[in-house]
Amino acid sequence: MIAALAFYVFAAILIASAVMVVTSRNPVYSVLFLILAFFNAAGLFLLAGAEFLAMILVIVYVGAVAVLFLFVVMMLDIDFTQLREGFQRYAPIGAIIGAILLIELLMVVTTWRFAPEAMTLRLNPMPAGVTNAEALGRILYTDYIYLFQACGLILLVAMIGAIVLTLRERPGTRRQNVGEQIARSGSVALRSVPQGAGLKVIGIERPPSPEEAKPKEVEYHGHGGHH
Amino acid sequence: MGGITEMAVSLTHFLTVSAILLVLGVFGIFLNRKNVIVILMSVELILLAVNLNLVAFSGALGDLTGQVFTMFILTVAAAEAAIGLAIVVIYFRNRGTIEVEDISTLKG
Amino acid sequence: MNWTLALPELVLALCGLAILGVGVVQKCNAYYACSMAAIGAFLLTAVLVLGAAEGTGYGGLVVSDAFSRFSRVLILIGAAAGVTLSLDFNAKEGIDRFEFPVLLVFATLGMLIMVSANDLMSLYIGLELLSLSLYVVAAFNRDDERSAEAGLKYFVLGALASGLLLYGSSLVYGFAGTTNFDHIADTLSDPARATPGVIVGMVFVIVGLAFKVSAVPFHMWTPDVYEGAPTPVTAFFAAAPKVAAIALFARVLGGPFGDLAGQWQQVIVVISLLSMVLGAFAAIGQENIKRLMAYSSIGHVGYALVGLAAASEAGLRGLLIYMAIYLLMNLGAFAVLVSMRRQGRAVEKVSDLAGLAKTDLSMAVWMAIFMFSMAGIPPLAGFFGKMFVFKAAIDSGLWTLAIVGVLSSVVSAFYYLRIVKVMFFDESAGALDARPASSAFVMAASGLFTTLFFLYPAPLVAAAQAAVASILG
Amino acid sequence: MNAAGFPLLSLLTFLPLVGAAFILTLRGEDKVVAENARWAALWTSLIVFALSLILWFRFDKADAGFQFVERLDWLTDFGITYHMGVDGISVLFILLSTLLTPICILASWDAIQTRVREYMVAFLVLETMMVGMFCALDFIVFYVFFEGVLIPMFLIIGVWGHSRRVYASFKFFLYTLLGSVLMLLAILLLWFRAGTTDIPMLFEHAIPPALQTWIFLAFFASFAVKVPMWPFHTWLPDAHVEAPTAGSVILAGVLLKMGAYGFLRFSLPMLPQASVDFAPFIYALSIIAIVYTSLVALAQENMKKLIAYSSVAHMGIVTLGIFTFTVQGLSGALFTMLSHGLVASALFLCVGVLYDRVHSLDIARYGGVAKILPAYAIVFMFFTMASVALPGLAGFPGELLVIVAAWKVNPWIAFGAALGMILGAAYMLFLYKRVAFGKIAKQDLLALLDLSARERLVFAPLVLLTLWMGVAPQSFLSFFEASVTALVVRHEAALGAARLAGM
Amino acid sequence: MLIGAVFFPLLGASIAGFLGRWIGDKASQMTSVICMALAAACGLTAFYQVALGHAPQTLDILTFVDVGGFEVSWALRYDTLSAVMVGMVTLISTMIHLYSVGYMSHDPTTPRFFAYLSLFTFMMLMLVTADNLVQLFFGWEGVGLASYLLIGYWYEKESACAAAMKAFIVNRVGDLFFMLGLALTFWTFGSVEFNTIFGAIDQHRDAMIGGMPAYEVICVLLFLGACGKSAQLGLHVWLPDAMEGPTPVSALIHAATMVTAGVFLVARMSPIFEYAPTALAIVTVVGASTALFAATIGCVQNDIKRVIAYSTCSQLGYMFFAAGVGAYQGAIFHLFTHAFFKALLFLSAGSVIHAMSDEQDMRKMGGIWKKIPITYAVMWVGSLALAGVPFFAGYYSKDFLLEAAFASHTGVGMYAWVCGVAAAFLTAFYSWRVIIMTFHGAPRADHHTMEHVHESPWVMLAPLLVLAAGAIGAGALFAPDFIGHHWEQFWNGAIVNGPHNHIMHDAHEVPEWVALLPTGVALSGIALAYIMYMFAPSIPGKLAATFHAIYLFLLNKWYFDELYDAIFVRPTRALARMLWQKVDAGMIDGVPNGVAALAVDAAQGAVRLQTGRVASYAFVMIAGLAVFVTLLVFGAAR
Repeated sequence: MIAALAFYVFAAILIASAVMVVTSRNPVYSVLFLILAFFNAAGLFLLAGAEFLAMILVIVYVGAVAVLFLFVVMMLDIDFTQLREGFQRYAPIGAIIGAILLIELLMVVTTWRFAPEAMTLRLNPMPAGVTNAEALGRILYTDYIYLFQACGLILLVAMIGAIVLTLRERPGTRRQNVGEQIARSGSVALRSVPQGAGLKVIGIERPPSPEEAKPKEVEYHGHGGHH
Repeated sequence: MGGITEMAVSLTHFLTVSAILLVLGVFGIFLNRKNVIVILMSVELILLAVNLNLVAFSGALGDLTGQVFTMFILTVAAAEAAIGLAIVVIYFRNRGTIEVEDISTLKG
Repeated sequence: MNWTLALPELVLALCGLAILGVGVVQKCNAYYACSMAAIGAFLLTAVLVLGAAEGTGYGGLVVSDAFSRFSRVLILIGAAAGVTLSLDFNAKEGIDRFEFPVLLVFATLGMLIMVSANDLMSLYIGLELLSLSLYVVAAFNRDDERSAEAGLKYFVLGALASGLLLYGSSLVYGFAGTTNFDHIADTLSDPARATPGVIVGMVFVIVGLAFKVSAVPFHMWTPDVYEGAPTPVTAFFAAAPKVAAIALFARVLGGPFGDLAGQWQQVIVVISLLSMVLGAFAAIGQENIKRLMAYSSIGHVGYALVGLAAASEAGLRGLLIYMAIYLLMNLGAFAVLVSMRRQGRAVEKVSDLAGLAKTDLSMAVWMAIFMFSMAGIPPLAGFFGKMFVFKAAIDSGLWTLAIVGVLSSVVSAFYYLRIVKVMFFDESAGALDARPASSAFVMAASGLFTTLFFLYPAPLVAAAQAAVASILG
Repeated sequence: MNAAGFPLLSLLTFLPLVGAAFILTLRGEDKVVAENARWAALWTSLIVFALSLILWFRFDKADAGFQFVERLDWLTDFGITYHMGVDGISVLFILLSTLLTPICILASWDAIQTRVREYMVAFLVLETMMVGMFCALDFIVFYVFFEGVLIPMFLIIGVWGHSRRVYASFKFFLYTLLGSVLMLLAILLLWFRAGTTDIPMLFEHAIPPALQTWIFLAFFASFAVKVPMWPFHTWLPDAHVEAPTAGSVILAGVLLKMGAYGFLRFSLPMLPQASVDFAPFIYALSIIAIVYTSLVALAQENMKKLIAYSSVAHMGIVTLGIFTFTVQGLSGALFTMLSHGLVASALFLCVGVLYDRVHSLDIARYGGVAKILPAYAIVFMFFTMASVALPGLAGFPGELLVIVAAWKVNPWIAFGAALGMILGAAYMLFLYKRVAFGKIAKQDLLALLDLSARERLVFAPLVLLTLWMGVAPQSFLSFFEASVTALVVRHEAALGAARLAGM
Repeated sequence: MLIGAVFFPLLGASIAGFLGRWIGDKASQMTSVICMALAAACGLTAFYQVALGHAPQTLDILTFVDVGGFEVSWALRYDTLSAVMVGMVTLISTMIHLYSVGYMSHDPTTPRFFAYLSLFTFMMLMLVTADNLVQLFFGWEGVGLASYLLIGYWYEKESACAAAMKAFIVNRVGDLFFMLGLALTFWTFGSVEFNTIFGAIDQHRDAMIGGMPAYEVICVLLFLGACGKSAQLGLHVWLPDAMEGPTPVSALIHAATMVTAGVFLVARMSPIFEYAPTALAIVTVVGASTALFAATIGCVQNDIKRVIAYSTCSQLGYMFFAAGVGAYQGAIFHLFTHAFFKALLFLSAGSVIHAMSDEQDMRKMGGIWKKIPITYAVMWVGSLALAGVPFFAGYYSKDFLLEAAFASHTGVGMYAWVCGVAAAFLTAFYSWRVIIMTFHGAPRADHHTMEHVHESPWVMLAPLLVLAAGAIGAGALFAPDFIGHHWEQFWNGAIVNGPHNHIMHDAHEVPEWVALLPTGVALSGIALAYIMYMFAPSIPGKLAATFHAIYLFLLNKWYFDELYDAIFVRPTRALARMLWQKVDAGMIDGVPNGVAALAVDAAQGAVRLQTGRVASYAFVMIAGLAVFVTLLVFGAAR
């Protein structure tokens, strides 16, 4: 009973905040409502018995994705007062189509039936007496290692993509160049000089002439369109 | 249905919520005239609907596959969000706007 | 667990990582080297694919069979050609960054995973690996407004489409209790048991895949993205991913949903009809040749789907043959597009080709061959593709499709002819710059294939036949 | 292997491609390349012609079946083989194609000065397609050649044509493509039903009458456009007017025959019932074609357009003859196809002679040409007369046979066909009068030169053949006889069988 | 020899035509004349051997067509009928060739002329020696071609070209029916070879076509063909215009030979005609009407050649009605004599024209008989023969025709007889009108022309004299053979009279007055001409003024040209233009052009959805999804 009550609460808030995500004028509000929606969805996950996922949802989504959204919204310096109000011209017909879709989906889901063999065909029946996290962990790194690795590649691609698209090197940006540091020659090394000896003793130390060692271009190829 | 794990709340409820979320997400994509980031958030809502579905089924079937699937989806969704936002950023750099109506120079 | 079943994918992934590593540590511009390495990786993978064992592995996630072999080889050829075409173009446009080949390698890896998927999850992961890479490369020319817009549109719609695909997958999972294709097929072996739920799920999956193959009405992104993305990216889009998506389409509908043919056939017939008709008409008024090719590719997908709609062995065979031919001639056509450059600037208007026959005859001849082939004029290869799919449609009694198909192919001949006309009949609009060797190579290779295919079509047909037998058998 | 001892038909078909490939390898200064391309093309086509003469001598006229047969694996698993062969119906058209190609190349010797290399390649490719089409004994192979013609022809009209060439070439291409794709569907259906596309095997395959109707209509769509029959003829005048002279020659000489050949080769033997059912319809269209286009020709002000319309009228005679289902009618139709191939080609060459000198196709631009170009006037008169089917020249025997056969069907149809005799005389003589007779009104015409040696060389074979065909048509008709008789017998047998089945 | 008669002219034509430019004018003239003379020698020998020696034979040369029972050969058939024609044609043609050497001496392209002339002769010979209908048709069309070329010989003259075209096209109208007749003959008899046809006459007598007896239809169709070639009423319009050609051409083609081909055809097909009574009646009526009709026009024409042309037309009418009543032999006999005197008349007219510096209008002649006495004399001879004055050639033949018509005792026969007698009167009248207007009275030409009037050279006069001899003697000489007591031996079955046909006998049994009447009317015609033109030259003018309408009607040739122009030529041209510009360019071409325009519109419509807005793209996708879901959910609910 309590579970049912909790379900209705979570579900109601989830849907309400989803509506707000879509309709809020200010994108910052949208993001915040999205976060609220995630929290409630995590609640629903819990009710469905997926504790680990509920946790992940909060950590990954609220902690990372939503914050990323917020970050971008803030960064993009949008003039919120200029944002257009309302919906597309074809909103009424769009709404009708959406409504039809919803009704059909509801017809489908409310008369849900599993295939007779569904139980026998389950790939990974929930093992008894094991926590959700452990159960997931057991199969994720074994049965699903292939896809798990592929997911890693997806994240890699996302990383490459994000970098390749957004990273810009402006002239004057200083960054550490490990290779150059390691490959430095003795001429630029620190050495201890007698105290108080002054220029008279060691003379003016100059960097090696360009012929000997051209200072490396700091530019990182490809990332540095100077536009 | 015999053999299906009993849940506190019936499967149908979950599925209904998920369907509503899906349609809301869809509305968010094609009805709003505001900025693109809202569209990205609508996509997140759709994925959330999917996850909810999978988790609900997983619970009802007593099968972990749905949850594993959900995990992958969560991962991918995060990656997708990152790339989406990156594209939005470069678009904004180029055009100085991310209003939905303005993203229409390519047409015809 | 027979991990060698995924050997080509593993090797390609490792190659991708290696190239990435090399690119990162390399001081000077590693673009060229990485690209060549990527091509090498593709070819190596292709060899491995040809020698790959058959069977199902990784707990049923992956299947290696004649079908996946056929598709994977095509994909790898397309990908290799795509990278080849980008060599010169990217350098001249200033987007010659080593991430480009790396992303294409990962995209290709995604495709390989996709077409050898035997599980909704592998399907999804492969698809996303492909999609995410493609989102990025579409926007790769990040300082170009159009490229950015293309990326953004592709991303938004692509995300929506994969959302729908996932929703469908979740419903299917919910119905069958499994995501494995073979098991799904078992549960659906009696179509009468299919509940509305699983059918709706299937429709959602179809929609998600139809988006990837850009079939009407899920094609809307195609013209804009083709036009906005850098030309080699467009070439890549039009080649390998299209083949992969179509192959996946065939695998999903022919495999797990094979017994629901009566249901999905209706959908495929409709989208195939719409695609053929729209592809034929919408391209007529186009001035931008990339946009024109986008509509043309929509039309071609329509023809290919005729084979799918036939829902028969002959149909799937026709589909595979069609896609193989489409891939090769399309690469050739894009090789021409990539080479369109006047005084150092890339040009992409149809009128920029004017008088090409006077200034660069062989390019004009190749292009004309591709255009005639796409129009389906024998003895060029394109005709045989059409012949096989229409044959399948007729075998299945799909007269509407066949008649609309041939009529729309006549309409589409109009704009293909227009390109030939511009090149051969019109006065020169000034010479284009010399062709880079890379595109000349792709042009000649696919031109020769297109022209000479009719001499010995049997191997391709036999391979397609074997591939089809493996998913239907 | 066959009567020639070597794959003659394949050689005939693909040898021009070898020549084309050779021409493509020519490099050097434009002028030199052009000259070499001309000679290479001429020699290639002459060698092909010489080879094709083997057919004339070694063809067994008494054998109604296919001869010089070649068969190679192609898509054998799917019922398609590379199957070539000729029978009495097709053999002379191969000769016609191989004869007209060198003539066309000669006729374009000076007229084509731009992109000579490409032009010659296009012509040689065209020759391959034409010869291959007449040799093909597999429906798909046939279709490949049948459609393949479009590509070189499109380029010939479009690149080397006159002012409205774009419109004309597009119209030509799309019109004929539209018809052909429908035929393709019918071919695929036959393939599906019979499991093969081998033509001799398809002859044996009985098709239910209801289906015959649809297949016939699909074939009709293709062949009627190609023939062209009224009212699908309007692409032809445009294509002719805009094409360069040699293009018109090939178009009139060979390409128009492809449609009629299709009717003969496919519609009649494969669809006997539908052919009979549709015969009245074909008669009507043929008669309309004869009378209507003759009338339209009468009103023309452009020489090529006039001759183009006359071609439509002549092809009306051909279709009429084919659908009489009599030996006379079929032979007459075949003979008319051959003679029209020569005569119409020659007439276009005649027009080309004037065009090369004055660069106008306007009839009103000329007048009194006979005074300045006497030799030309004789040749022109000769072919004018051949075109109006004067007995003793090539046009007559075919027309006679068709009218005789048509009478058997219905005297009024014969009357309609014969009306073409009057109208044909009217428009051709009217043309001749306006061009060659009268006073020389335009002073610049006075400077024209009479036929050059090359032009005489072009006309000579045509004149001789036209006379030969007119005086001794039996030497050509004898080629048809066995095949045509077999065709008619088989047609009647099929009808009889269908009638029995109906009872 | 039999071959030579036919092919020597072809040789001459080829040499003159193709080599004329190399060997020169003189040589080509000589060659063709010599070839013609050789042909004449052969021809006359053939006539002697075949006709007089009763030795018919057939020479097969080459198979022309042999398709499914339709067998035709090139063959030379020499029976009496052919031999008569061959002899006559070669002889007259030779004369005319010879005459032309003089007449055309000032022409710059004589080789061409001689080539045409010889070609014509060859074609005519092919026609008369044909062994089957197809070969006959070959000659039939061939003479048409040659006629076309010769009428249009002076192609720079607009009127000559028009006349040539008119001749060809009107002839083609006849040929159309010939062709159809040929087709029906084949389907009736299974052959177009004369021997086969004639041998099978009895077997197919009951054959019907379209509810009509096949023989009747065949005969009517062939007769319609003959009408075209022989310028019978309705299809005569080309003949007067054909006078645009050089005069020797008129003499050869439009008087002596080609125009008589129709009569020859009827005679040749007599075995069938004999069993087609209705067709014969039609032949009679048309022939008789033409005879009278053309004679009426001949009375008022002013162009000397046109008068003779109408006279030809009229005489052809005589021949046809004779054939129509069954007296084919008489028709051929008149054809034979007519050839001599009509060629003579034309050539004399040519001589006059030559003398008058190419003037053809009789109103501008007169008073020259003393200057060109020989021409004057032969003109008299020709006219006397034409008028049927006793003992001249025409007397025998024409009298016989009228007697035969009278003797047939049928309605149409009597009609023919009445028309024939009336026409005989008019013939005599206009013949002397010509003589008087041309040679007598005060000179009406200008001074300059009159000074140049001179007798023609010997090369022109010699043929005149030969023909004059024929015009005088041919009748008396051959009448016994052709129509007299020996006719059956002479014709030797070349012309068939049915068992019911006794006309050849009956014609000799007519009352005395019938036999004398033609001579009477001829003499009164001559007398009237003398009265009106010699003694009271004011009468014609007054008559013309009084009966102005009739005069104009006759002068304008019964308005046939105008009528045809109004019902055939103009509507055809208007229709042609309409079909081209409205139907072809408008409607038929409108379809593809319209489809193309529609396609372009559709193209614009198709990209309208492509607004560039992401949201609308998504909307389309979702709409599509909704449609498919609906489709399948309700589809699955089935």
